[in-house]
Amino acid sequence: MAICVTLNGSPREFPAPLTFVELLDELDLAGKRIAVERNGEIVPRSRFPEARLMDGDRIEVVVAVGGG
Amino acid sequence: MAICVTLNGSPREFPAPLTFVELLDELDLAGKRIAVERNGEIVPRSRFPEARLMDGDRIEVVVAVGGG
Amino acid sequence: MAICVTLNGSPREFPAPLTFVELLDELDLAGKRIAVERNGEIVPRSRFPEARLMDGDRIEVVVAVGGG
Amino acid sequence: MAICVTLNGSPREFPAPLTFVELLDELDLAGKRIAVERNGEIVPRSRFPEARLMDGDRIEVVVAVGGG
Amino acid sequence: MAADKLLIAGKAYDSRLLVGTGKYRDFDETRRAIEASGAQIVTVAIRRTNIGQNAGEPSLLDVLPPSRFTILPNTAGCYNAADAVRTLRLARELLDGHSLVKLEVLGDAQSLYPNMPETLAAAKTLVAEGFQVMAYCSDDPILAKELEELGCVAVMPLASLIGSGMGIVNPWNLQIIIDRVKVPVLVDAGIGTASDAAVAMELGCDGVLMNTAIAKARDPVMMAHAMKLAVEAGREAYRAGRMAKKPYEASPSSPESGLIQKSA
Amino acid sequence: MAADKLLIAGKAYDSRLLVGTGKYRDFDETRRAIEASGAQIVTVAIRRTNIGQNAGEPSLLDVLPPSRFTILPNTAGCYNAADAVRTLRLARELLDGHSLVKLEVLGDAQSLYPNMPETLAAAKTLVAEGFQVMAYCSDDPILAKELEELGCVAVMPLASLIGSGMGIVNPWNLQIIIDRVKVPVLVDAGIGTASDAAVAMELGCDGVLMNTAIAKARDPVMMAHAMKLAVEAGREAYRAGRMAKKPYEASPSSPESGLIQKSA
Amino acid sequence: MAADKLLIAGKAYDSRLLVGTGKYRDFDETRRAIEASGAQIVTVAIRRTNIGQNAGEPSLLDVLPPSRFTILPNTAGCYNAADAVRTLRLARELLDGHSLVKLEVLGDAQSLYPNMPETLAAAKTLVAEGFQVMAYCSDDPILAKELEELGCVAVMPLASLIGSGMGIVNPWNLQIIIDRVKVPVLVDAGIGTASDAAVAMELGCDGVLMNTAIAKARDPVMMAHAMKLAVEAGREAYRAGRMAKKPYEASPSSPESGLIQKSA
Amino acid sequence: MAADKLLIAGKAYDSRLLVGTGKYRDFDETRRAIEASGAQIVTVAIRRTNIGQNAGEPSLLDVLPPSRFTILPNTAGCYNAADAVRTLRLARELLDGHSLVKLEVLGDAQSLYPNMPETLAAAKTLVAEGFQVMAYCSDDPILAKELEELGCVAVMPLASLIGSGMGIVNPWNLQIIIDRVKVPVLVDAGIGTASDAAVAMELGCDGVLMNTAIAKARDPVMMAHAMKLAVEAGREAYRAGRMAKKPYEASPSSPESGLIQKSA
Repeated sequence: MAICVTLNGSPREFPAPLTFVELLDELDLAGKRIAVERNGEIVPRSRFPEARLMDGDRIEVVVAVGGG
Repeated sequence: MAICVTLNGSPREFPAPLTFVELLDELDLAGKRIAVERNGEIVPRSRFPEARLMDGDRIEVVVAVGGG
Repeated sequence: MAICVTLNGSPREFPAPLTFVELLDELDLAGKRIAVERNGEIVPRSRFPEARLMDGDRIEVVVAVGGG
Repeated sequence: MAICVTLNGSPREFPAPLTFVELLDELDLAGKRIAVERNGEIVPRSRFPEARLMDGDRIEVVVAVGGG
Repeated sequence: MAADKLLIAGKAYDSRLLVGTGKYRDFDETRRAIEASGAQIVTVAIRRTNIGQNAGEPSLLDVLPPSRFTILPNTAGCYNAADAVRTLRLARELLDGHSLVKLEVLGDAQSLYPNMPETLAAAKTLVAEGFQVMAYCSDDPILAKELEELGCVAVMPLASLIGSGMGIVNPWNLQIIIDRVKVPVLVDAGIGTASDAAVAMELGCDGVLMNTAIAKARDPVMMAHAMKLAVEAGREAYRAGRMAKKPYEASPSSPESGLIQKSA
Repeated sequence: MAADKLLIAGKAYDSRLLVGTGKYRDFDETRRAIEASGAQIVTVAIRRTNIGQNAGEPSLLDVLPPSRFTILPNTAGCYNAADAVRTLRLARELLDGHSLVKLEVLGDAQSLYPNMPETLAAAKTLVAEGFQVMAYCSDDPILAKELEELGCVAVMPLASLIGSGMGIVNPWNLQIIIDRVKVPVLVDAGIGTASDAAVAMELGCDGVLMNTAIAKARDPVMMAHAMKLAVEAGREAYRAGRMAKKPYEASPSSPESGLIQKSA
Repeated sequence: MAADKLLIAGKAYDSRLLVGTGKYRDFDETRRAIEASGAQIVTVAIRRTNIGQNAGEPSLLDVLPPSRFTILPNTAGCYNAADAVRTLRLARELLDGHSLVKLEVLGDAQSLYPNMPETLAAAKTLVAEGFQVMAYCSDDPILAKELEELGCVAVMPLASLIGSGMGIVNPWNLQIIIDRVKVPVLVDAGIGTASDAAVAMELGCDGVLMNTAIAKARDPVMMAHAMKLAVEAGREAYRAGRMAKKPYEASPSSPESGLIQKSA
Repeated sequence: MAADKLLIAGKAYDSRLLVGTGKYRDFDETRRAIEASGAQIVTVAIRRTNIGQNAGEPSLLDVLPPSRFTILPNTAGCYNAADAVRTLRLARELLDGHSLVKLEVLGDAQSLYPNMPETLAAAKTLVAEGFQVMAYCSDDPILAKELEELGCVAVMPLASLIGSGMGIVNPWNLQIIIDRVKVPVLVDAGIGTASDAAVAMELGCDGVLMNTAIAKARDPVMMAHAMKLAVEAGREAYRAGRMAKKPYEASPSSPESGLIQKSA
């Protein structure tokens, strides 16, 4: 069954619950140096394979950018 | 019976409990512009006539001095 | 006979030689607080009545103006 | 016959007129990097061999020293 | 210019110079200097009476009667909020309920730099107890604004360290504070001579508070009068709107910009 | 302080502020500003009359009568000694033999910086002709002293470029001049606002001369009064003797020196 | 001078210049400028990925590999402690547990002045969570000391407002901080040109952090190298011990004190 | 940056730092400091030999051979044109016809301020005799230009009094000189520490000459190297083009102008 999450502030639908590994593939972010937060909590990279997004999750995916 | 109080940091004995009016007379401060604190609490001037010092009281008598 | 002088940098003709008193009348400067130079030399006010402009004179008539 | 000169501000006697080469030997300045002035005029190094000190000469012998 | 009054807690003052009463040779010099300064608000400290001593001698408030001056008790010497609050409660009692006070919580005895967290805490308590708080503070624009939001009736950033006489060290922060804070902004501490006071007023400060610059001048009474004139001069210059600065601009390509107009 | 007069060429003046008369909107503003300044000595320029024009209209000296003000003719616009001398001869005739003048020989029209060799040459000639010369000059202490030795009755070093309003750029040179020159030292040019004038006086200058800072303020009349107060404030502060500056000294080993006395 | 290293959280660095990575035209300019600066510690910001965009393009950390540089994630854009803490938790995860971070909690978007109470609160939480906190702060000596006491590994007071290029506005406060705080003191924000960096180091700062002064110079790469030299120059001058200043002292009575020794 | 050479009288130099050789403990310290400075041009004084003394000991030019350094004889100690000219004629003879010299005519022994009229007179004579004159001068822009017109190959205005270490007191005058004079402008005298040298170069000076700042530092050799770096840093910063200063603008009505861009 489909789930809807808030990804970096925007609503996003997925046909079915998916793992974070699957999410990153979906987003072309596989292998990139990123960090993920779910509902205000860090999601350790080690948990990407089995941890699954739930309907209603607020997800943040961040990267390092130029700044001072 | 005699009481002992701490007056502006120094111990002080009185032969008997006395009112703040009597205290100020004793200290030559009658009519001076001062303020009194007993055990951390302000003693309003209006209460000087009847309020009495108790044994062990910590009394502060302050005045305005030059300062910036 | 007519004379031509340079007055404050501009050529000026007069039908006949005239005194500085006459010059100042001509210029509406009579009684004004001014000073006059002829060919680089001061013309004292005392000499205005009799001193006469000569053909070719370079005359400067100055006044005090706002300045710092 | 003896001559007396003023050397760097001090009087100095020599038994006989001498060349500047002889003077510098006398002063242990042979081969040093110095310059000589006689009575306000430069004495070129090329003239040291034959030029002779005269009685009454004011001689300056200078060197380079530390300065800013 | 009669209209140009200093408004603090709803009360209008003609003088924008506030002075301290410490460090004078004697009460007579204090009185003469303060009169020469034209100050209407004078700060005083609160201290224990010297029990059994100089009972007969005059006290500061005999020399500076509250009937003539607005007495502004301070908390000089307090290093935490509790001591400051306790001191000002005594001051209010001493002054028959007078509630305008100068809050000053210091960080350490060497620099006398304010301890801002304690100052904020004390301000909160004092405002709740009905005091009208004028707060001595650092030149931190964010915290000055916070003092205003807590209900202080004036913020008083330092120009430089208390008693240093170093003048206005950081005009930029003062300018931000003046730009953002709606209650009066008075420079407190650091003024060393008359021009320092004028500079503070030209920045747009509403007033200046000082003590050492007057008391420790060779001639305190004359310096007090100099300060009176300097504060008025700086205030009028601020209101009159100074000419624009025209630094020489090295720019052969744009002679116009390089041109300095002459004064005659 | 009635005793504290400015003495120039043997004449005493109560005001230490000298002002120019240029750059005002009209004669009325000129008059009101100069009255607000309290100045007793005012500088004027000498120019050709506009032949056949505005014959009827009032002239500057009707507004500023020599009977009330000491008129100080200047040589603004002159770039060599000859022009300056010629201009002042005309000025003396214009002012019935009045011999107190402001010598000003400029180096170029962009910077208006003084041409000192020409200034020295003109001063020599003018003094020989009996003029009492107040000389606008650079802040070169050696040349300021030379102007005094040539017989000038006052030296007037710039604070910064004419009309720049940049204030006192180099107080050190001014201090050397003040220390060495016996005739009055007046800061001329560069003052931008009241505090600048106060700083000049605190350095020990005998007076200040300005024009643009007043005429080009948003409100010239109010600024004129601010300048009056600032010059008085700076003078009194100088006479009163300021407190010593006590910069914080980072020195744990000598806590005494590091100690900043508190003002209460 | 090989011995003169910068020690932060137990790690030694040869370079005392830390640089930001923002405001460059592109990653290539970023890389070239940072290499020219010789910086070993570079700050980066943490932002949301642009979902579905430029998937292929290189990322900042490809250009500045953590293997070569100590990456210092910052909390730029955070206005409260909670956001700052959350941002740095993400940063630590992003950088494989790397715990050295730059804490920066701003007071408002116009001045970018630090919010010190929030900065103190965030520092407390972060230290408890094992972060090694380098804290951007105001030049308040009392609060800088408090940051050290909370366990920050470095305090980084501003020289002037972020991006202003105004240089060292208040050297006195910086000096007090340097004198009292034992952890490294780095000036962060306000540097505008090379001499500003040299001045900071001459005051005794342990290092300097900058971004705009390099990125917004006409030639960022050349300016980056200028900053490298300036920080080294200022550090060596501090260690070498500058000559005493000898201002001219106007004092005929004491010629000795007035004497200026000549250099030859 | 190999292209960025200092050109004086047609000869190119890599180093823009010129140093004096006075005030060192001994010749060894002199040599080590000058090597650390990287200077290629070193100034020396001309003095009478000590007749009959230390005949054997080495001389300054043994330590600083003309084969390795460009020796710049100066006229330190001369108070009039005649003495200066006579001194340099001796110097030229001493240095086998070497004609590059530093002209320095002092006004008095207390301030060591230049005597400009005598300096101009000496320059005229020396140029006529074929000397290549680098002239120490005041910061008077008109007279600096006159020195160029007389044929000097470089003008060297003071930053502040010789030996004072007060740094750049009047950057405005220096800027005018740099803007107008085509021959190299070197700041000579007044530099106190590395940042002063960087500031001078950032103004656009072509070089800096100093002695006391190095010789009287606690560690002259380290300071000499600091100065080398500072001059290079300042030069590169000048060439790189600094960011614009953005002072906080108090202007609620125009938030744009008030906005300070953040560095991240």
